[in-house]
Amino acid sequence: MKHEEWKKISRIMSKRSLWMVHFCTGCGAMEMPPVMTSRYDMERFGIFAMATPRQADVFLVTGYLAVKTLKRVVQVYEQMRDPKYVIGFGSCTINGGMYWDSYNTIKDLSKYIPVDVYIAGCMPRPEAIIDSFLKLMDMIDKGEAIGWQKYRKYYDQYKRNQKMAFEYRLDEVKPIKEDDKNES
Amino acid sequence: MVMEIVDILEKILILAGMVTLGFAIGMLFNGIARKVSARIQNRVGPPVYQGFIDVFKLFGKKTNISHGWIFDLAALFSVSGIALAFLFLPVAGYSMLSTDGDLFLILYLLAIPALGFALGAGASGNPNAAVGVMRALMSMLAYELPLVMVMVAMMVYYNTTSLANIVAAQANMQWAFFIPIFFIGALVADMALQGMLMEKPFDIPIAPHEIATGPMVEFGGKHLGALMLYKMMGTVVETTLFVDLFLGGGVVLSVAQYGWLAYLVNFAVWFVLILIVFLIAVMIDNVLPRFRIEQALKFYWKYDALIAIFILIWIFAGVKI
Amino acid sequence: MKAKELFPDAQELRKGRVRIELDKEQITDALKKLKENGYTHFVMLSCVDWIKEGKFELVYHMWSYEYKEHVMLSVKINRDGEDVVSNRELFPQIETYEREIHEMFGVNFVGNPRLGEFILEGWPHMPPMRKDFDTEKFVKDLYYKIPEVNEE
Amino acid sequence: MMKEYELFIGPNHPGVTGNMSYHLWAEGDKITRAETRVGYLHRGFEKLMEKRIWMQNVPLVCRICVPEPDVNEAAYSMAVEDLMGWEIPERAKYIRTIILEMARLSAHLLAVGGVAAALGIYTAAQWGIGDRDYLLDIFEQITGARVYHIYIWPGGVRWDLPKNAKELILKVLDYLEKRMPLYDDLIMHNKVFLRRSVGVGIVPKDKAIEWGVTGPNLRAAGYQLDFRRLEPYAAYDKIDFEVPYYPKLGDYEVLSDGSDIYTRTAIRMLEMQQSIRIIRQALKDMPEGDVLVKENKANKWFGWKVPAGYAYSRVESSKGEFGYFVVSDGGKKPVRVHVRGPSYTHGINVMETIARGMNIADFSPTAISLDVCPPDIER
Repeated sequence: MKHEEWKKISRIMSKRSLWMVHFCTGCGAMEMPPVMTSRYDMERFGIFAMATPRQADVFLVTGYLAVKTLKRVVQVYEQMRDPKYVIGFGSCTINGGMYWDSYNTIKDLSKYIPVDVYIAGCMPRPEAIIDSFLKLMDMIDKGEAIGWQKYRKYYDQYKRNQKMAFEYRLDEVKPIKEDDKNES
Repeated sequence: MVMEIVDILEKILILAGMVTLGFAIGMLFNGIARKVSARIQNRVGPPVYQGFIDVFKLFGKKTNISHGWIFDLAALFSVSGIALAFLFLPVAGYSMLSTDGDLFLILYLLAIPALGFALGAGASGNPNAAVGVMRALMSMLAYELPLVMVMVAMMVYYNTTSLANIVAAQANMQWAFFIPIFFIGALVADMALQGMLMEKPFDIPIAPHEIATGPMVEFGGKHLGALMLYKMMGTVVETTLFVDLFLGGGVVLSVAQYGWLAYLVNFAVWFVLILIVFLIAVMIDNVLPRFRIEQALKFYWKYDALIAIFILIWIFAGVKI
Repeated sequence: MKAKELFPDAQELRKGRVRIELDKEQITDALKKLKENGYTHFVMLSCVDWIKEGKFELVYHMWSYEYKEHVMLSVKINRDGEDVVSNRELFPQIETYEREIHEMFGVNFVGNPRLGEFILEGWPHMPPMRKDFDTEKFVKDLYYKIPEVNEE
Repeated sequence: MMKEYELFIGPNHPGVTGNMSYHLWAEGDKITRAETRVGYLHRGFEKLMEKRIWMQNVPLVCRICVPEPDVNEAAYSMAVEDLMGWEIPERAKYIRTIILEMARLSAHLLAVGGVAAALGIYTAAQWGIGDRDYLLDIFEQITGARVYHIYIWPGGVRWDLPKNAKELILKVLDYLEKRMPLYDDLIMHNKVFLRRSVGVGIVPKDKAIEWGVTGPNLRAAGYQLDFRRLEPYAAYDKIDFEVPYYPKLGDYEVLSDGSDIYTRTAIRMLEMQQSIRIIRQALKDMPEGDVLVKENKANKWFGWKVPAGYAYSRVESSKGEFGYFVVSDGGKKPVRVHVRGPSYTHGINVMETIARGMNIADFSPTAISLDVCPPDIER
């Protein structure tokens, strides 16, 4: 079989079997039980909540992230095996939402880990969650969900941003590009 | 000389085919179990072929890290061990690698993959996995006692240690299940089967709410795929063992009389029987909580084993009289 | 005995709500006295920052299931690092509230061994619940200035 | 021979409710020490509230307790009304009662299902959450949102109930009443469940009040104490209902000395029946009239000034006492809002103390049966 065809089958399989990390990072976790249970039943699409990050493919970051949680989120994300996908759930992951002036929550998730799909709203309805999963499946099918590759490629930048948030200070704001220029 | 080589090749081909069939049935059973659970829980559930997709996807995942070569080998060890166990079982009256003393051999072969699994989990160094392995070994100790006693009773009754002979003795629908004493024995063994299949109330080793899936905590990607294959094949092997012991291996037609048609019908019956046995386990799984490990030990050794001893005494007495 | 009888200068805010102002030294005795007299449910310990006066007000809330009365014992201390005696032996949950107030306001409770990081982790700045900590400015200076990941 | 090892339950673990973690030290199966780690959900609510006007805080407070947001709105509104000296219209009181009891029902369904799931009956959790969704549908009809309703406001409720609300609610109540026996069969009469829950996770009875245990957990320890009775708010003083407590478990057998997982679950099941009864009565007795005080209607968008003072209001939530301590200096914004969440004591002191000597297998069911909900710990 050709390599390309093989890849295509592999993508079809992985889109039909998205295992999710069972990590309630914020209040969005409240709408996850209805989505997982009888009313909306995510398992129809092969989506299943997994207990540990090693077994999972999708990381649903449910809602706002306190900096203390961000540390765990990054750890969990790094423990997941490639290919892995991130869904940012709710307004809080997009721009801070309700907590735009809170000193302890991050405002834009994509600065710290790559996000494939965002869901808007506070809270997003279960239909929106399922829709986002379908969108993600579509992206996997087309080979567009490449957040995990981005994380490898721009690892220094993500790490720099994470460090700034973890330490609550902007000591080395210099973009990495300029550093390179200075050295050369 | 040529004929011999052809014979061996044919044998290998059949064995490979059987193993593949076993894995396929295991994957199908995984999907069926999830579908049935979903229906009990008022849900639609995944498609029945979900098991295939999951395993395929897991093998397509990249391996970022490893916990050492024991960890890598353990999963392989489990899968090959369980496949070997499957080959030593008579399936629908058709024995592949059966020999005379194979009932004990099968018990050992069933323990080997579990040990491999435990080894891998231990190598991962996660405390949850360590607790899970302890629990897995303890529950193995627990359910094997009543199971072995019932098996010994059967060996004495049928005067053989070979599973193939036990199956043969139950031909013409003279299943052990219909003998009152072994009907009780079947119930005892079914409880042990519940523990072997790691279904509730005996899913203590993987209890997600307590130890986050226990031994499987650090497994992911290809390792988890292999483990899932092991577990799926495990359901087939364990239910087949039960069917062989009590339901005559699903043999309804004699091969000598009907030829290839008998094979076909027997395989169909065997499939239906292991499915029924498995579904009973799944349904019990869905309505019961899990025991604590010492409660499981108590259950197996106090109630299950006591009935098994009663069966043993009955059989020995019957033989003497 | 009701709080009014124990503390004559108690001020009744409305039915079932009594506020008593105390000095720092009296607080342990007052808590003990109330506990012995039926005020068995320790509700919470909160802290109010009165920045204009330069004071922190510690409010010990207690409730009596017997009299259906809620008592607020309030103690004012200086904002600039005045120590308070820990009362964690009286009610175990006071320990947790003291940990929180130590972290959020910077009040030091003498005799509480578990003070330290509780809710925040690695917080290098001024305790955030103080009035002079401007959360909006902090957010604009930190989170909004963290650069986007540059994809090229 | 036994070596002590560390075990982390959470934050990424199926055995915790929400985002919190327990750090356990264990020998074999016995826990020797436990520490609760919180702060993963800290958003600095109390700081944010000081920056917003009184009315703007209503959308914030409901986010403090996610499974049951209405108690926060009610408690905050009551504190503000107390300072303002408002007496809310009679109809609004009844509507609040209905909303609060519906919230209690939905939270209890989640909690009972959660306890069952922690012990392994996932079917119960699936059923419970599925049935809870019908309640959320009614919330959506009344308030426009499934989870965060922002319906109870200082001065009453946001708007009147829709015309068909009564039929809708009664229909769901009938359905739930029909489902209750199924839950009894699946959970409360399940022999294995009894094995796992009777006499497990005991909060010492004599210490319960001193430790600040409230709500169903306190009643399971044998005290008939309920703030709906002790300090009636909304329309609870006009409604006839029972407060189930330990030796009086109604249809359920008394199997233990109380204060264990089984009794707490039984109390929750009984409270659900009472909630259904309360909603029925409130729907029947509800008078016609306004639902919001006039003062609020006049200038709610510009913000009003609240007289200086201290106020503490409390609501009996499904988890225990929810209290709001509000301080005003006469301005447009509060000086301090401090929230007393029931999980603060249940999750930290109580769990840390009773975990000692407990089996690892019983830890997470105990935490879930105490209904520990992290967002109200760290806010």
